[in-house]
Amino acid sequence: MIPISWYLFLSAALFSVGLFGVLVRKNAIAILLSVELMLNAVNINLVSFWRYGNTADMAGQVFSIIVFAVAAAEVAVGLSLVYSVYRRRNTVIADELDMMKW
Amino acid sequence: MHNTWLYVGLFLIVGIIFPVIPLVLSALVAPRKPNPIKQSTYECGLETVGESQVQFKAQYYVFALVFLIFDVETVFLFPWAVSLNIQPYFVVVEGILFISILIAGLSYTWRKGMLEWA
Amino acid sequence: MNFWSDPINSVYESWLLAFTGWGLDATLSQVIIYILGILILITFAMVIDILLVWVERKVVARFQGRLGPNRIGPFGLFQPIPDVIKLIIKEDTTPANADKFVYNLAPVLSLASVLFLWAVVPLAVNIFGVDLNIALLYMIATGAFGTLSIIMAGWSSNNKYALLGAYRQVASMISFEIPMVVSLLIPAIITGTLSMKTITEYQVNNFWFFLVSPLGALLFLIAAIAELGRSPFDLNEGESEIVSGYHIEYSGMKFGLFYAGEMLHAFTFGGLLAVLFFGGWHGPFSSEFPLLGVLYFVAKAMFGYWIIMWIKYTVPRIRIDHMLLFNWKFLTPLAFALLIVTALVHPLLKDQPQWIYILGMFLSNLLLGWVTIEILRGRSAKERAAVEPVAAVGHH
Amino acid sequence: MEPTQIIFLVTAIMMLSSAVMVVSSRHLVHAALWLIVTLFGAAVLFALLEATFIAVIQVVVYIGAIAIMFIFAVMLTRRELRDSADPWNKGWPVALALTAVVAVTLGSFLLKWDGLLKTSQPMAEGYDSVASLGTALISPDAFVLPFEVASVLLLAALLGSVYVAMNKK
Repeated sequence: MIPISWYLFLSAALFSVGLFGVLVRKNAIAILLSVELMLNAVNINLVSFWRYGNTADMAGQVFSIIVFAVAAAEVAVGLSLVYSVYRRRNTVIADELDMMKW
Repeated sequence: MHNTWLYVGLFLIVGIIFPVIPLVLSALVAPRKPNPIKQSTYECGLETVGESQVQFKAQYYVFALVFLIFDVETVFLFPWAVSLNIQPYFVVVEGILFISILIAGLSYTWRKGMLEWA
Repeated sequence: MNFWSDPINSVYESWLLAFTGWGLDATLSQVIIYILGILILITFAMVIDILLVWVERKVVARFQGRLGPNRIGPFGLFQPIPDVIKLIIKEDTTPANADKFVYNLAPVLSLASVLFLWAVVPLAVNIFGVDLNIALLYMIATGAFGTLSIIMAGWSSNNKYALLGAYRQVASMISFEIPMVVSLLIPAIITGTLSMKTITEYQVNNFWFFLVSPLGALLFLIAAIAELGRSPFDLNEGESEIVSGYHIEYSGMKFGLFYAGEMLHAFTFGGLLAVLFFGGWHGPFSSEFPLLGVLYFVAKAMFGYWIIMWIKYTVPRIRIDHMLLFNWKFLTPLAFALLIVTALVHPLLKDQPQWIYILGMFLSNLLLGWVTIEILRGRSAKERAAVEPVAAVGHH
Repeated sequence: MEPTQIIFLVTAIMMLSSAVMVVSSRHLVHAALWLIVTLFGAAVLFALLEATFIAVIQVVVYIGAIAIMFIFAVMLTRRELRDSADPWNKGWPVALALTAVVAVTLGSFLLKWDGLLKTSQPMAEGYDSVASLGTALISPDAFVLPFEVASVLLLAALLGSVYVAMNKK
């Protein structure tokens, strides 16, 4: 039997890797890729708590489906913003997007 | 007794390995004499101009966006469809409300001319 | 257990007995038997696939008033054997700038994504890979790998034509996935399950879903043809413009894998059409003799495959924007309308006698089809009215 | 060690190493392909957790739609496809330190929790996760509001993203 801690530690590690990616990546699309890693870590947590808790209560699974919808919405809007910025400024490097700095 | 997911997992593994067998067989018996002409990009005999990985049309991207949203929508519709038989009739209305909200989005993009091939 | 009434379980139990008799662990011997069973199932699919090469060549020849392969074996039946040998001993060239790993993985994934489907397709009453309670979604999920393999092939070949072909193919595959998924929801609504085995059994005990949802079957067929990238939706190949699409740089056995995958995919969609709408393995005596059921299944799948071929060799190719707009402006709204109508009518009539149910569902489908045709007629009349004066000027 | 534990460990190692490749890979298409490996690993974990519906949805939505979207977006903005320069910005040691702090905090919080070694009860016989999920999603005393709100969210995402992507101004 796998204790719940295995899932939780894996999810924490995945979350940290994703967080690191969000902080260090220059390319805006790569930042969004890292956000996906973090969302997946969250989903693993939700589903494992559902499985190790009361399986008759579907809240964990319903919540993770909502996370899917949120992830899809985030990707759609995020990538469109990246593309929009690319068309105006011809770059997707987050550090070079300095319109809001002054 | 019969473990469903064990079977699916094994099927995925075997299904990936199986197509590799003819490739390995071919690599063993087929001749290999590469030269620059053979390995060049095939463009009907013309010289390749510029980069090969060309930028693609933005219109494909819009269709991908619409697809992404509708794909997630169908995910919600599957549990709804399965439990229609055991639920009271007003549940149907909930699903139809769900569908029509998204159809409204599709018709908005249609009206605004964003589906047209620009 | 009797072999003729339940072949899989009888073989399974006798082998399990034999393996554990040799001192193997029960779980391990179960795994070994599973792998053997999977290999048999995949080999069955591949043998059909190799035969399909002959069928396809023979049928296209007949459509075009030729004889087709007729030299090797009776009716040229052994033609696929030299074909395969030729593919194996052919030199395999790789473009110099290709992304090697992705380039080699793509054809494997392409065929594998089709083979995955065979895990859930029920071949007979008790001959099936596995009875998954989410088989319909599993089917969509395997399609995701097919899409992925195409974009990998187009991108890694480092060729403009390949990339353009991949864009076109992927855009059309993902677009037509929506009406396909919605047409899958109709058997799911009627049976209240996503398991293909249960869906088939429901049809055996009651009625074929073709009767209650002819429009659904039609939507599934159209979406399947588009997913396959076959004519009239074969603009991913477009040999006059982009040579042959995403697999232009592939040669030898790697091309062979793409080709085999495409062939088997078409046949499998024929089979899925049978499973979902035409009763699967259902036929006279199919419940008593499962092996007969396999025969019925293959025959029905072959019929679906033949319809796909018939359309392929009859109608011309359409343009990519026409194809995508056909999906988003016509097929997807129609599919959702059908879903709404089915969801409204099915719960109302499900407790009525069967003939009322069938008649009601059939008539609702017919009504929706009629309304659609009327709307189309009105629109095209309007468009013609807008165009005709110009055409008249051109004539004078 | 039990077979499920071995499967878990193999999947976990595969997921973590491909996640590291996602954040370190120079080539964005490669990063997206590595992300697909991670996502598939998550699907395997969901199957291990017997959340069959979620496992398949993971493949359908993430690999079939989201990953394809990413590859499309990379190709749309392809001037930056090959980052010849460093893919990471200059402040990466700070970020690494920050991430280490977060990871250690998360880990210590987890270690303090007493339910850590909890194991799961076997699933009830004949349990159908799709049907119970459907019942939970649409029955009025459960999650029907999130269900409808999700469609509004998707509608907003559709309109917003198409508008932002195609706005010619």
